[in-house]
Amino acid sequence: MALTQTPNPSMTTSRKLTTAKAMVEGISQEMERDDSVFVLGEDVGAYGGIFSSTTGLLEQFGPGRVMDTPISETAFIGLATGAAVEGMRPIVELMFVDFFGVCMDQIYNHMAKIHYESGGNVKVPLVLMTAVGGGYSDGAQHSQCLWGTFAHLPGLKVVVPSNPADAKGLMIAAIRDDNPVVYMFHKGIMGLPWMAKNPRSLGPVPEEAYEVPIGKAAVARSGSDVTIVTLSLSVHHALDAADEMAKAGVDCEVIDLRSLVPLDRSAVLESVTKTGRLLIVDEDYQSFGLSGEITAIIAESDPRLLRAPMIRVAVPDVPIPYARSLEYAALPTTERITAAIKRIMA
Amino acid sequence: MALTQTPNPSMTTSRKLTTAKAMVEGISQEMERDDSVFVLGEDVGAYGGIFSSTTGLLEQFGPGRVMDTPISETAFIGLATGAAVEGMRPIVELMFVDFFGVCMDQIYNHMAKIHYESGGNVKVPLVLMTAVGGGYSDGAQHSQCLWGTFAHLPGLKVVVPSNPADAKGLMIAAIRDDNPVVYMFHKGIMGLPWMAKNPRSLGPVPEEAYEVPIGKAAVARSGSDVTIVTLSLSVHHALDAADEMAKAGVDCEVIDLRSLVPLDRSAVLESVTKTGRLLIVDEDYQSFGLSGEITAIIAESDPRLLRAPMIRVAVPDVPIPYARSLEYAALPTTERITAAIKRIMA
Amino acid sequence: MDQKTQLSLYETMVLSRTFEEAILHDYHADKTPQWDIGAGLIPGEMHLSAGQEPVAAGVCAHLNASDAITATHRPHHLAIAHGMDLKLLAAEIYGRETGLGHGRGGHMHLFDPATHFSCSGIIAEGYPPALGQAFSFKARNNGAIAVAVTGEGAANQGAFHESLNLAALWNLPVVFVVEDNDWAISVPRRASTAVASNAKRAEGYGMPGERVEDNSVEAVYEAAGKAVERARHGGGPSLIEVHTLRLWGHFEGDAQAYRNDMEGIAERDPIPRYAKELVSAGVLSDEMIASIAADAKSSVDAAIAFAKSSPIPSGSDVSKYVFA
Amino acid sequence: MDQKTQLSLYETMVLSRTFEEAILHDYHADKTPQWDIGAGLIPGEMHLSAGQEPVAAGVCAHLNASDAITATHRPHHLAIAHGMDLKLLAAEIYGRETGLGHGRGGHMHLFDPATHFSCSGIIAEGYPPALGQAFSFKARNNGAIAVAVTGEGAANQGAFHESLNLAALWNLPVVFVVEDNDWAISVPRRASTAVASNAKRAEGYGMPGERVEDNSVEAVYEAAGKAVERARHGGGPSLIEVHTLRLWGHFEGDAQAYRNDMEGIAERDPIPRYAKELVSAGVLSDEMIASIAADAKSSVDAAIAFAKSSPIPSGSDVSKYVFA
Ligand SMILES: Cc1ncc(C[n+]2csc(CCOP(=O)(O)OP(=O)(O)O)c2C)c(N)n1
Ligand SMILES: Cc1ncc(C[n+]2csc(CCOP(=O)(O)OP(=O)(O)O)c2C)c(N)n1
Ligand SMILES: [Mg+2]
Ligand SMILES: [Mg+2]
Repeated sequence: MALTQTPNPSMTTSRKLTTAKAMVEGISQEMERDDSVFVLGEDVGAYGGIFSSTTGLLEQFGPGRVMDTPISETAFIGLATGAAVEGMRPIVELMFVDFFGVCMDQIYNHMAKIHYESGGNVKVPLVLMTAVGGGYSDGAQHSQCLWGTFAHLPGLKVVVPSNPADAKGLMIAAIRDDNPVVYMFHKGIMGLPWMAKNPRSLGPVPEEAYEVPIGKAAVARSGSDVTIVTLSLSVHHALDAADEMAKAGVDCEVIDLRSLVPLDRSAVLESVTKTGRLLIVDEDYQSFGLSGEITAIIAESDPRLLRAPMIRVAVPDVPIPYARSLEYAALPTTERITAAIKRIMA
Repeated sequence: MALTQTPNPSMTTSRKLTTAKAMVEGISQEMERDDSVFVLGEDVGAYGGIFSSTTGLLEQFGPGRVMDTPISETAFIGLATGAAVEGMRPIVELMFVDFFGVCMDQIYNHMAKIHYESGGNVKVPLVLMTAVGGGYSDGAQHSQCLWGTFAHLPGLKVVVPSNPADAKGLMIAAIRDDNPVVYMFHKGIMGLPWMAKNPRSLGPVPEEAYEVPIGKAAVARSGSDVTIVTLSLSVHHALDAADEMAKAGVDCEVIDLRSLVPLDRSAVLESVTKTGRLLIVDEDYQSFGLSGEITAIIAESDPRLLRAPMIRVAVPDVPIPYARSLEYAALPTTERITAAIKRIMA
Repeated sequence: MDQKTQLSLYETMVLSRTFEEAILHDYHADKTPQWDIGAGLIPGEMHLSAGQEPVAAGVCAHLNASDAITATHRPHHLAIAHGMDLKLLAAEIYGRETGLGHGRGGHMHLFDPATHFSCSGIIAEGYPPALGQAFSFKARNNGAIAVAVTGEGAANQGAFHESLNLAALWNLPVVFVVEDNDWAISVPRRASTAVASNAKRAEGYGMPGERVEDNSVEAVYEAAGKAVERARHGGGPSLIEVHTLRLWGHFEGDAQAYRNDMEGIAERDPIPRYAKELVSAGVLSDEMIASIAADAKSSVDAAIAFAKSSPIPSGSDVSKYVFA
Repeated sequence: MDQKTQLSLYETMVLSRTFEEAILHDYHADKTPQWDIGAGLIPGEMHLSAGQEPVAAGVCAHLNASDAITATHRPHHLAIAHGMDLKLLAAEIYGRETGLGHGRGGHMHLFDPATHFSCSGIIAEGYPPALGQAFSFKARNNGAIAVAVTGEGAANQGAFHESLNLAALWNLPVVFVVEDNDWAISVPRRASTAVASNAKRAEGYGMPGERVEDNSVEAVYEAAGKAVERARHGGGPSLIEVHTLRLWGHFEGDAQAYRNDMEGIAERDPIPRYAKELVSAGVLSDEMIASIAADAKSSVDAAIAFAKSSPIPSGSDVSKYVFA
């Protein structure tokens, strides 16, 4: 395997957790270690987070450190920023990333820019965690990924785990980071009992606290014919497609970006140097986003690395439709990925 | 010239207007023609628009059709959407695009999606006009372009004129369009008496009403060695750089995109097919935005069209700094463009 | 109040409840054995309004189809009370090509030009568009008004404040309605709202405000009558908050473990309560109750049959309707 | 009020005005012949606070450096009254490497950890971070409070509503200040605000509110004293609105053609007015006035000399400070 892979802590344990439980464990361990860490958001207390991202924390840490908020995202996300400015380390949940529009000013004009505008004199160490993704007919306002939007605006780190072990390690790294980190978790990998879940949403997670470094991609599958650059739930669809194509003798490499800011440009470049073929799988909108940026990595270095045209399997530029038949035509499914691999190898 | 250029209406007139006056003339002519058109926003009345985008309209049409609003962007932009749903044709100003974060939900979850969610049964014909761009030390919250952010989210057309004639024609086309159109005007091309302005912010503008079609790029300069894809104020910096490089025998083609959604992909492709070299000049943030998308056009078609690595001259991923020395290091200046042309030809 | 109005209020509530009971049934019918929110005839989040019918019936009784309503993620009662075609509504909920939005919208995104009805899944963000509808009605002087509805949780969102201020300032024909069902998902009102009544907040915009403490359709009818009258005749906006009841979960699947007000909740159901009142007032009889129920059932059955027999949208049309 | 406090209030106002007069001078000095907002020693938008010094002096007299302030696009008076180092302030305004933000911020983006001071160019959006500072003070029980300032125009922004509600709900040690200078750029208060006093709105959050009708530093001092005391001792947030005066344009270069309240504006200048009061009360003499002016001038001169002699940031450092 040509790429340096982050030592996967999941190798060292056989205990399995869902992604949701892994996230909570990471938060809980950090809250135990550091009493400046606290959690706030809508329904993060008694309910335990709509997508179980905070289950049990209220019971463990009490209402002084785990706080339900009114539905006032501007106020409570801004509150988190102000607390971080004073040295606390808030974890603030935006229930669905789709709601960013009611509070984006606090996020990108304040949280993201204070460190720069202050010439480095003021730090904003916080985690903004938020649920992303579709696939269960939640419609145009509750199914988006939007990581391209967050990654475009400077000053925010953006991490997107695809599995339980990374979810815990990236959460701990995010909490310890001195910058604002947007932590985007896909509902389909949380392992929720009430939603179809990817089988890999349950996986081995070490018990001790550990960090997965922010800014390093993982090679989820090593291969020599096609590079599939992806992240989040789509990693699993890509892996499934790769398994299928392996039967046809096509050897796919799957890069799980894990972090968009910073972006592991060299991981992409090294893989494409090897394979000469680039397929990008992105559950965010296709245009003006992640897929273009990945392409730019190659074009800025050496466009002739590509032996075939790049292909994107992304959400076409449409709002996410409600009806299942339409939604699954928009989402990057294993079928769409497999078809794209065939095209790129043709 | 290989590309089809929109017949430039400026050819047929010798009357010159600033971009601001051309915009206002377009609005005024449409308001005369169609009494469902009205204007609202902060300081659009007596003040005439902070960047003179509405000067004289209050006097001409009165306070029933030109309305100052409170500083409540969510309420008044949402009001515009509701009025459009009922068949009016509002022109609503967001004073600086940098303020999108306080009202983005109305823009991208409502204005942009209603037509789709309604299965085409409800139209939202409105123009959201907004000032973009830096260069006068207005700092991190008043100098951004952010067109990448708007273009990424489906359901909005996005137009960005670079000169007076296009400003008028795109405004009229935007008003007549049955979709929400985001109209982004750069302060540096308005021809304001109190700001350094590009000489081309004064130009010939036909007196009659006319449309510049939304979705067609213009070839601002035809050439054979390098394709420079750009828009807005940067068109002029690119033209200046091209003139300079012409002396050194390098023949640059400058594509003025004019519209990001729809994007004139074939104009880019045709030009790069001819030149084999791609330079993208973008006053928005570099990563996860316009420049990646332009690159993807080539990579999806034929990456080997590029004889040299693509180069981007964009705002590096930093908030726009205040001090002039820093700001001009971040902005895409003629000097940076010239240097990039030299590199791409090397 | 005259008996005809009383009966009509009752019928409206029954129709809404009957519809939602049918949806409730079908929603859960085929999500077993492993309950999966995305599976079945009706997938996705489902926010039912049972218990809140008095708000819809009481307000909409004063409206006609040219008046606009912007509703919330919990929109059925308002849609039905405002006269939306049940077939188009059902077909949208079932994700069919014949639905209001050709299956693109879903139950949180109902857009009906015929009744100027819309709703949104983003809390409080339905208020601003209502201002624009009201603005256009005023500009055309057509006598129509707009009703903007939101929950008590949503009343702490910035859009609420901005909208009330702008509507008051421009004297727009709007009635703002706050449905206070005590809960915003799991967060009780006292943990979200620093004041006992949102009517109090109306004063901060120089606007009349009234809180209806009883979840009674007649009380809502009275309050709404004044507010609608005021809006229709140039008196500008007002706010009505109704202390209502979320009879079921926030959405289907919500176990409501957090909820401490479930005891005796069935007795607080406003529909049987109103039936009893009308029976003792001699307005309603057991036979009438049965026939109203039967009428409702037959309308609902027809709507759902229409939905179920309608075609599923074709995936290849996914990009249709992005632009006009 | 004791004479020492009176003198100190006066001195604070004079220092702020002296600083802004110097900035005013340098701002316009080198933008000729063709006035260009982006040119000169001090480029960019410049929002001066002359006339509003009573708010800053009156409020900040109750604060110490561990208390936080979040100010607006018009921040100098508050920064100075709160004790910001004038040299660091001036150097930031002149875009120098020695400035508070090493020249990255500019006059709308002042961040001073030493005085827990910050400001923002986005109206009303300074309120929410103040809640967080107050939250951390409360969590640490360190007796500090946060003061959040905004203009009367900004009070119609959603963030205002959300912040007041959340602060009241969580009983945070915050004082909300609204500077009502009658104008939001060219929009008069009556065209932006549907109620005569924002203190009225405070009631909608169960919070004490007071409007100070007179732009008098002593009146502000009194009102702020109560509010600060309340916040410091667990009594939660309150709101103070001061009817103050924008003596100059919205920003420099604003011709103010829209303005109808310019007649006799010089007589409404609160600083000479206060001087007169103090002189007739025997607290201040002409000599003292001169010496206070001289002291202010020498501090300001030193700060501006420091700024002007400081290095300009190097363009090659543009990407420094994006991430910690
Ligand atoms: C801006 C925004 N934040 C959060 C949500 C998630 N959410 C959906 S409904 C809801 C609770 C709403 O409570 P309320 O307004 O009282 O209405 P109810 O559900 O009780 O009818 C929340 C938090 C949302 N849809 N929009
Ligand atoms: C969200 C937002 N909208 C608009 C603006 C543009 N703007 C800057 S200052 C201002 C007027 C502010 O008025 P007010 O709050 O009364 O403060 P003042 O300038 O009078 O001190 C406006 C509209 C902004 N900075 N932020
Ligand atoms: Mg509720
Ligand atoms: Mg003001």
